[in-house]
Amino acid sequence: MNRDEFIKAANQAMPDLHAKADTANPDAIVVNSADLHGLCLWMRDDPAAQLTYFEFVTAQDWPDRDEIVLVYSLYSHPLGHRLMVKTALPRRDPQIETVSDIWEGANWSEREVYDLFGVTFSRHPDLRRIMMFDGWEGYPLRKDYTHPNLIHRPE
Amino acid sequence: MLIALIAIYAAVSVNALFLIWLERKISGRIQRRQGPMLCGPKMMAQKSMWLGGWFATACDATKLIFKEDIIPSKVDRLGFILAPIVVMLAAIAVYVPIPWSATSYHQTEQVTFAFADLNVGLLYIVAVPSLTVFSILTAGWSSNNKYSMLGGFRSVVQMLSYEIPMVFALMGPIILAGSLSLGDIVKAQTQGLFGIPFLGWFIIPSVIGAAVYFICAIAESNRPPFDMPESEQELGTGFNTEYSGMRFAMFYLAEFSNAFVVSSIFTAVFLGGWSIPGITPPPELNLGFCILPYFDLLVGLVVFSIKAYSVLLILMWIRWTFVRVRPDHLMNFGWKFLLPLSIANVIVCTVIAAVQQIYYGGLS
Amino acid sequence: MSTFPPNPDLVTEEFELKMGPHHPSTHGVLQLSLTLDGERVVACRPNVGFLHRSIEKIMEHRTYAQGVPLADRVDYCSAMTSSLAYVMAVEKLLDLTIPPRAEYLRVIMSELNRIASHLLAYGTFTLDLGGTTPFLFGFRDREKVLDLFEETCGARLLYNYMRIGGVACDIKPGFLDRMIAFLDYWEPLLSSEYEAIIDENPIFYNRTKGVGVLSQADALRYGVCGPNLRACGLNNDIRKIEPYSVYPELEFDVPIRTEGDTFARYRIRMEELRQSARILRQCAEKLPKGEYLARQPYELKVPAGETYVRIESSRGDLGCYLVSDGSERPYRCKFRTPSFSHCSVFSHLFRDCLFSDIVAMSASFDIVLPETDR
Amino acid sequence: MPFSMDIYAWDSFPIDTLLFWCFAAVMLISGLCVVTVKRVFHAGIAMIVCFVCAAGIYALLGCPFMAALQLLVYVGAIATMLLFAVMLTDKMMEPRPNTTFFQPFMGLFASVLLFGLLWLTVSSSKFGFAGWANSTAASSSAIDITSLSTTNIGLRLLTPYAVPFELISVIILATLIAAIALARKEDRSPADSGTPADAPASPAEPASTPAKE
Repeated sequence: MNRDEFIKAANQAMPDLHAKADTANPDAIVVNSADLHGLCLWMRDDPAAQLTYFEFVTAQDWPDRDEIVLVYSLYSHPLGHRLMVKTALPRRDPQIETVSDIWEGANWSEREVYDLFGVTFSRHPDLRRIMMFDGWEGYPLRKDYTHPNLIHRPE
Repeated sequence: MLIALIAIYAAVSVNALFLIWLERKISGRIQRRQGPMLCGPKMMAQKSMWLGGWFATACDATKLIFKEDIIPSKVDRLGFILAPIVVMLAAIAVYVPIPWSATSYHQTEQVTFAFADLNVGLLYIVAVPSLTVFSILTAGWSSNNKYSMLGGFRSVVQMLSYEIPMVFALMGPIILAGSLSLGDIVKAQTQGLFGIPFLGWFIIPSVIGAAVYFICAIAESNRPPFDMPESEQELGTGFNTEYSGMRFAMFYLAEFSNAFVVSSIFTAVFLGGWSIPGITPPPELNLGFCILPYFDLLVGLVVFSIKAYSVLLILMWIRWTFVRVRPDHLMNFGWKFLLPLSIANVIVCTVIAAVQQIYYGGLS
Repeated sequence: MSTFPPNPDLVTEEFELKMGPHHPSTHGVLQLSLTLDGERVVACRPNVGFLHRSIEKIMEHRTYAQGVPLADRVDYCSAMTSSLAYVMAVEKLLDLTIPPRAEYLRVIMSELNRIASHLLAYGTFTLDLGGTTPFLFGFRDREKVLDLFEETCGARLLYNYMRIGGVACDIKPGFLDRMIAFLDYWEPLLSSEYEAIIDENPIFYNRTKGVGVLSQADALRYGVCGPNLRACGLNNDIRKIEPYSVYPELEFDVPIRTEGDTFARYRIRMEELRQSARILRQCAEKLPKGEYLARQPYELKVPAGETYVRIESSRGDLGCYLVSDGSERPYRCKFRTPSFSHCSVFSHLFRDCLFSDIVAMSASFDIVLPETDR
Repeated sequence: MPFSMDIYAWDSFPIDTLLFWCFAAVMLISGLCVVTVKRVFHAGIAMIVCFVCAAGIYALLGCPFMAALQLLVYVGAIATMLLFAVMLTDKMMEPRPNTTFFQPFMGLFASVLLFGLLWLTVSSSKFGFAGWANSTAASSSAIDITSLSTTNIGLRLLTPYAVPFELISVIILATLIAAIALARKEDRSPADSGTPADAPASPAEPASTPAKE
């Protein structure tokens, strides 16, 4: 199933989803963050999709558009196709529901996104910093992140 | 008397040093590399792999002597200091009853050449390792870190549960020889079994006992594949993690002298100590220009050490091929397999001893 | 129901043991905080992040060409495959086709790297179980593979050999015969030495059979991949299901086992060694002549866009998710590494087992910490 | 000239009396330490030193069987078990309670009583000094040395004292079974009796909700 069939099937399954195709990424769809959890449940359980393999979740920080874009990547071994889901979150206090109850693999990836981007995942079982030690302040992978000993290349 | 004591200490430590060198060479050979080659005269190293680097353990020993002995602060000082001393004491004390050789046989009154041929030889040999159990426990506990405590408990559990099959396995030869003293056991092995002179060695009637004793001996001296207590990969050398310098050297020497003791007891009890079936060396050998005194003692000593070192080589060979046993397999194997086997061996030996007694007029 | 009521005052207290980050058998700097009840492990919580060098952050300040040595360091045990993933992602964005000789050289190098990494895995796995001799066998032969690498790209661990558009330099004239000579010397050793000393050993059987069994459903839920998932009975070899570069032209088969325990994972890696040797022999024959690098400008400008490329590294499917905004520096580059998800399985798997099982199981997963922490 | 290892130069230097005195002295000191030392663990070690010295004195008295047995049973089993108990409970025990006022007097009184009792029994029984173990000049004495050798002990155990010997083995069997019953964990649910270690049936708390450190 390629991306357009996914969009048709998703919109059919969840009427108020309005999933759109993403411009930059050939096989990604864009969804607003509220109904992401519902979409993920559908993707795992729907016999046509069967996206049982959670690859990763990562984020992109767009300071000029003042948004953090979350990217979920899922793959299905039985059917052999992949789908990426993108949602946009405000930069100030990004908040989204966790998907670690659907796939346990998401547990650590979400912790990493929380640690490096500051996106808090509600109802996450063990939301702690994974890479940095607990007392670290600031989110390193954000574009506007500065640290005393961070040396920028001379332009 | 004192000279004998000093002689034991010197012999044991030199022997342990030689064993460490031998172990590293054998392990090298098994892993298709050369063991230590650098310390030692260059030209001997070129000649052959076995001659190279025989200074290695001497260098290690001197290095360890001069290394700083760190006693960590939060350590229970008494136990920490006492443990290596007691281990070394027990490792050397076990050498006492071992029958190295004996005066020639046709003499009426045969004297065994041992440090002190106790008439409770085997019981003494089983009793003294209990001191090592105590010292490993104190070493593990007093170095006050979780890993060495785990290592200490594991070693006590292993040694205690392998002592019982070991004692039962030794029961076989005791019944056959009719006495606890090692000298008598070796003398009993010089006579044949059921009248056939060549079947004297106790390994033939109590084969099961020999096998069980060999396995328990490996476990008793904490050598792989039973080296749970100081398994580097899991516990970071178990109970002797906190030790350094001379104290660590003591533990290390004790382990190797234990290995040699175990193999020499195996030769004395099962492989007929100094006796060569059929040949009895004359008391003195006159080489024409001089008379070599105590020749039979010399021959006995050489034969005994050949057998002991061959058993030791098997120990080393096993060390470098087997994977470590898991503690609960260790326990199941010890209690459910070795113990019944050794009891069966006792029964078999009593039957043979009875037959021997009735038809062939007894052994001793 | 047991006839003896439990003894109320025999209260056993569990104690917390931090295994790592400085521990002989955690393959780098991983900390497992175990709650132990005597010898039995009640729960395990892996803590990672001790080797976090924030490679992704540094990449955002480097040009695309400078990113290759950084990508090497994502998994320094098989550096070829990790830089290959990054380089292929960039080429996909540029939709650049590279000369066939470069494709074959890439396959040769990544298969040699897979052999070196599996030899390392074999050595450390048996060393953690207590067998020191197999460890030395593994490392002795790994030296020969590293000599081949040193001869071509001058380095033994971090090669910096891949380039956007091909490979750094062509192989020396006698390289292929030396490689074939190595394969002829080494392949019979696999069964005569490596497996002979370990496989029929009853102690090894008891320690690995039925230890750390991972069902296929759990494996998928935790995102396990590579040999560990093939040990649970699922063919997820990307060289077969999503063939990239010249793998379609080479025929090799993928070992699959269904038990999913420590022994199965070990067996799968040994089989993969044989398959890699087979691939290398075919590549040696089919290596075409011609260019080895389609040269790119240093200040390369990649058109805006995103892509996710996945390749089969020696530890599983290593993916590189690349976002570019048209400038000469990647906007965001994320590496999806197999060891990261393997580490997360530990908390699920290390329950109700013995302390020495932990060492065996974590070694069988062949995790490598630079990949986990990036 | 048959070389005989028998005759050591025992008598020229009273080595055994010297040994006896140092064994006795060490035994007394370690005995005292067991009672007075602060940490229980050190008391355990002192007790073991005491047992080893007792074994030494047995050996000197010409009964190596008793010495080896003492080493095996006391040092090997009882002391190790005691040290085990000390180690496992050391953390839980609060620091040594300061002994109340009249406790030392009670101790003194009890020890005086015990000493009196011992003195009575020792002085009333007949002891012939049989000379030290290996000295050849074994003077005729009430108890001859050979009667204590292992073979005699073995023979006596099985012929005149056969009944108590069997009784003891039954008692030991009973204690073994009781020990195993005591040490079992909570009731083992039959389902997981197959696991290598007898795991408690208590549901393992899910690892993903660890206690906050």
